[in-house]
Amino acid sequence: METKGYTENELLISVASKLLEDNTSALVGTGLPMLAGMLAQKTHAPGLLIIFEAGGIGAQIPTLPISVGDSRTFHKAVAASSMHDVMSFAQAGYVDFGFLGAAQLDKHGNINTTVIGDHDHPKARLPGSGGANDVGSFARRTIIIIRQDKKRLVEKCDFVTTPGYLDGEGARERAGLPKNSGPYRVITQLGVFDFGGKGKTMRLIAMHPGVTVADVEAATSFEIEVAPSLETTTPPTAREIEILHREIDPAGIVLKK
Amino acid sequence: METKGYTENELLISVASKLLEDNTSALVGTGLPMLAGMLAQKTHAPGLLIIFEAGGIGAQIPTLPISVGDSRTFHKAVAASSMHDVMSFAQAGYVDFGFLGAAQLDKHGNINTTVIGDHDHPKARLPGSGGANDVGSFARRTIIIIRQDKKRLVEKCDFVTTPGYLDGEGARERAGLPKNSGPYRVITQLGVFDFGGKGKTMRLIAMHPGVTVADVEAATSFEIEVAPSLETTTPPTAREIEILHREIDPAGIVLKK
Amino acid sequence: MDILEEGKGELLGFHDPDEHRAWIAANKSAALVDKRTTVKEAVERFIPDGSYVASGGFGHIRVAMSVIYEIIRQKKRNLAIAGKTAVHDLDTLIGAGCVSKVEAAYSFGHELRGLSAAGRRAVESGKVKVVAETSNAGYQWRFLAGMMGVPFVAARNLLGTDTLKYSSAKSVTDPFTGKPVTLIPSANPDVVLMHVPRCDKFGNCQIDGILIMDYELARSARRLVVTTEKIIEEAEIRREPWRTVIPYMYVDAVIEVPHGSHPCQMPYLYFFDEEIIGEWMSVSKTDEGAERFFDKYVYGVKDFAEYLELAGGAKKLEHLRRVEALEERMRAPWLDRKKE
Amino acid sequence: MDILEEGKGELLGFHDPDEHRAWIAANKSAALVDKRTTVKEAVERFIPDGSYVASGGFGHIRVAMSVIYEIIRQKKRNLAIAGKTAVHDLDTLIGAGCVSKVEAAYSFGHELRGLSAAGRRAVESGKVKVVAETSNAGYQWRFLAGMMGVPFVAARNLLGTDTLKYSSAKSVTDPFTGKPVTLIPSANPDVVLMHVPRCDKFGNCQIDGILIMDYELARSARRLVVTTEKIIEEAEIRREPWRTVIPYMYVDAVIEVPHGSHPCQMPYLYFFDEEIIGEWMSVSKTDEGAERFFDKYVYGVKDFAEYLELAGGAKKLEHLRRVEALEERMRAPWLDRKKE
Repeated sequence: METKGYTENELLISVASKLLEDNTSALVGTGLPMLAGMLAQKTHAPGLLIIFEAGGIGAQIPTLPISVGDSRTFHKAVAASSMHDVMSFAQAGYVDFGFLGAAQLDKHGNINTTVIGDHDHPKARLPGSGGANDVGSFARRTIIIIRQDKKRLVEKCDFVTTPGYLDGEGARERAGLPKNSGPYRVITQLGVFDFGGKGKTMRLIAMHPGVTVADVEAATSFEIEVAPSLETTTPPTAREIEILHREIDPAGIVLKK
Repeated sequence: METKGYTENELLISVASKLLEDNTSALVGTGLPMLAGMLAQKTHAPGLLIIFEAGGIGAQIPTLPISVGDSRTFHKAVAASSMHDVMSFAQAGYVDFGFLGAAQLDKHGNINTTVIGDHDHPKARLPGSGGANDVGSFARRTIIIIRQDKKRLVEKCDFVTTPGYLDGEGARERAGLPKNSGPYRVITQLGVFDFGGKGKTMRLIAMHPGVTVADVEAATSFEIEVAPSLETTTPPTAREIEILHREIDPAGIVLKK
Repeated sequence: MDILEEGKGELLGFHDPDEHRAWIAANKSAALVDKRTTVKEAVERFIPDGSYVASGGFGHIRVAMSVIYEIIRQKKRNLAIAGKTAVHDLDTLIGAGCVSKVEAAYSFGHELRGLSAAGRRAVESGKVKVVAETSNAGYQWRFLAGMMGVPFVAARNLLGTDTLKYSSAKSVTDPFTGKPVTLIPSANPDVVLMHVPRCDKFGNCQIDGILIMDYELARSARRLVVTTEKIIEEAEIRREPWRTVIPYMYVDAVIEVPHGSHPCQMPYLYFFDEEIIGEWMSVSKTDEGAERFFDKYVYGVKDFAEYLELAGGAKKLEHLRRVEALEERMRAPWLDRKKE
Repeated sequence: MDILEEGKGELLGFHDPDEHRAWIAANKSAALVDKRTTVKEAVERFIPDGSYVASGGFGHIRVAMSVIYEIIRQKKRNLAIAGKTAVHDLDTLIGAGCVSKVEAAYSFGHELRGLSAAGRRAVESGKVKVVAETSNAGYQWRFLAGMMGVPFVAARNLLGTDTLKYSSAKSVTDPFTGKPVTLIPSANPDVVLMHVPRCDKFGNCQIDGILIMDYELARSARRLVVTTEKIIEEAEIRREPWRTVIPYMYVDAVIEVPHGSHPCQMPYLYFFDEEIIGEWMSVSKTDEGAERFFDKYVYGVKDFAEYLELAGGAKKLEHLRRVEALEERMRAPWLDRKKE
């Protein structure tokens, strides 16, 4: 993708950052979400409040943190508090945006980061929920970033670590999860999806430049709905790429591959 | 009582202080309990940890506090924390001694500090539980200090604000209150009671100098059991009285009547 | 998990967590904006008649008295007050006729100083209803649940007593141990009032000394009005972010009010003004006396600064500073009377 | 309040609150005594085989690594570990064969750096069992309930997922709203290990920066072993008592271990030693490699100071101080590899 003047990571970060609205709050992890949040702050959303689950609230992040609890996450913060505080803040409804990654993702936005294969006799053990189940349960709008292929976008997750829309319309509420929460967008290297598909399923709403619907279908295990007016995402600008490399991640912690 | 060389308050404080063991913790309110705790620290129990419900832990109290949250309650403390912290500490079983006052007290040690008469149409409204219900529920051993007469030591409280042994043996546990908690002693101007009476009722175990069993009976609305070996309390020593007036309450906030 | 007992107290300030989340989404913002205003405007804007109000601090300690007096001045009515060791705040609000309901943990008393004449008279005459009883920990944990956005917190107090019967709590069989346990319902007060030693213009607050319930209470509030001894620079907040007890996102109004807790105590800054507290306790024994107190100290002055002048001005404030710093002995009418 | 779902995870560290109270009464004391000891003694005394152990801090931040290495040195076995964003601690303990059970919130990963070879190998081969799943907030609130001495805390996470099915939580119908709610059971770990920037000899601890779960975790512990960068005077603690995050009553052992979190980060003091972390991640791809790591850094040295020498000594420590202070750029093998 280098020939396009931007890398896949730069594209994902740029597209994700544009979803973040000014003067809202975002509970982010390190990695791509962190860069998306920082990029949003430095472009269209200077009033974005970035929060970390371990207690950092509103830091002036000097250099990209490599952990969610790293001292960079509360550098000159408005508050260095605790997980109890931040998770309560989220549960009580103060968090606008959450970010999630996934090893497997199903059409309802349910996520697996726990185990591939059987739980008690796993083919591959993954780290588990971490804060993902909490973010996916509490945040008003969750953005999922995943590199999509047929093994990742699956009909059924081996293990549902984090709730998406469970088995469809109304299922979150029936399960007792907070109202007005749940997956908002999925961003992959191919395009952007919302959950406007039938019964709260993933629906392709935008594709990155040069991608076709057939590309998306070939990288998805389930049938995918396509929005009537399919948009093309705006690629990262030279200015965004400069900000990312000069100001946000000069060491290349995430940007280098 | 001045002729005896000590006042009633000095007697109550001295007797209460002797119940407090060294290297234990006591959750105290202001007033007599505070003086008892401070006197214990300055005599036989230098290692007594005094805790206040509003968050003061292990203060070096410079002068008698007039409120449970007064800055004197956390002056040079080991921690200035919160009610959530202190009440959790107590609920989890870390508090050895609690102190309670009462407007009415029944034979099982149940306490009323809420209302005289009917709750919704009270003859006299009192402050309510405050931390009393919590102390009476959580502390391992609760010491009740009350000026006894027939209107105060009653067959049945108009309102049970704070649990004693409820209706008797095993009732606290049946109600779900923590095991190994509950009233330990009652100290009045006449004597000292434990709860060794039948079915966890008050039993006279000691009388102050010059008091008779008839005096006690005349000041109690219920039938009172008397321990086989009835002791006489040791009156406050001149040294104790000096400490109280010189070091603990020189302004006479509590000691003056 | 059978319900064993249900308190018949009114569920003051309880909101289904989903309803509370919707309210938060519609009314609170993460924007870092200047929230400075006046006490007058804050009371007009955030405290309509009938609000369920909770005061920070404890007893006579760290209370936003300038806001309390302004509520009286604006003749707010039918307030429901969290009687969470509410003392001078509650008593004066009741004395001024602002209150119709109280949930009582500790109310109607002034600790060692004696009982509240105004508060007791209002309850005994039926003018003010105690709609629920609880304990101090009970209230603390109502706000913990409110902060957490959950309907209840489990606890082992209240059990077996009339306090439970008249509370808004329930007891159930705990499915883990099979034993009874209390479920204390959450509270999200309509308005919380706090006085802090310092904060920035956005509302990031530091507090010295014990927090009492204020950590959880601030976070459980729908509207949070903060008065402060001093507004400090944002940079000072960011230099020691672990000192921020209340971050700005919870705060709706910031007002600099020096000595704003008077006649209550501000730890490390000034002691109780026992003379004013004593005056109130004495005159409030009758409705007429209470009215005279308000005529003098509230209606008769244009703002809190003028009130402080009446209360003794700079000389009095210096005395209170010195008492707090253990440099002078306190003066108290109730203590003088003991001498006689 | 019907039970809707019961997780089948093992209830690690759960104690009936009455049983926990009895344990506290028999084993903890309010006495203000000198608790200084050595890491060796603390591990011998407080961490028997089979203990349920939780580490303070988070990921590679503020971890009592000197205690972790000593557990390995003493060849403790069959530990159950709270996988509460447990990273280098858990991974080395598993690699050394000390662990048989994990309750996983975040485990088997090193955040941005990659997955844990040793941890995953042990779980995939069945040598270590993941006996329960939860989330970070789930673990946080297990300790909140443990601190409070109640059997559970209500929450709105886990619902609807396999995480709940494999957790030790239950879901029930909330009697206040009629909606499903999760009950997260309390945890009182047998031993909690923490590294703090400073404390006094009694165990009164201050922490700079975020607390993560440590406020609640320390209070939920049965035994609490604290290592500290520096032991300070009691008077310093008492001068700012609101800075005491953990008061001494919870603490069982105090050991001064400068750089005691290495190779993990200590906020404001030193950065991650990515070279050592990278070395571990690389060699731990085989059991033999892991063994060589322990031969070199644990069995081969007599104490933590000697380990620090091996890791680069004063020069390395100065580098880590400067990186933390933003005066130098970090060195990381995993970052170098990216360049290639």
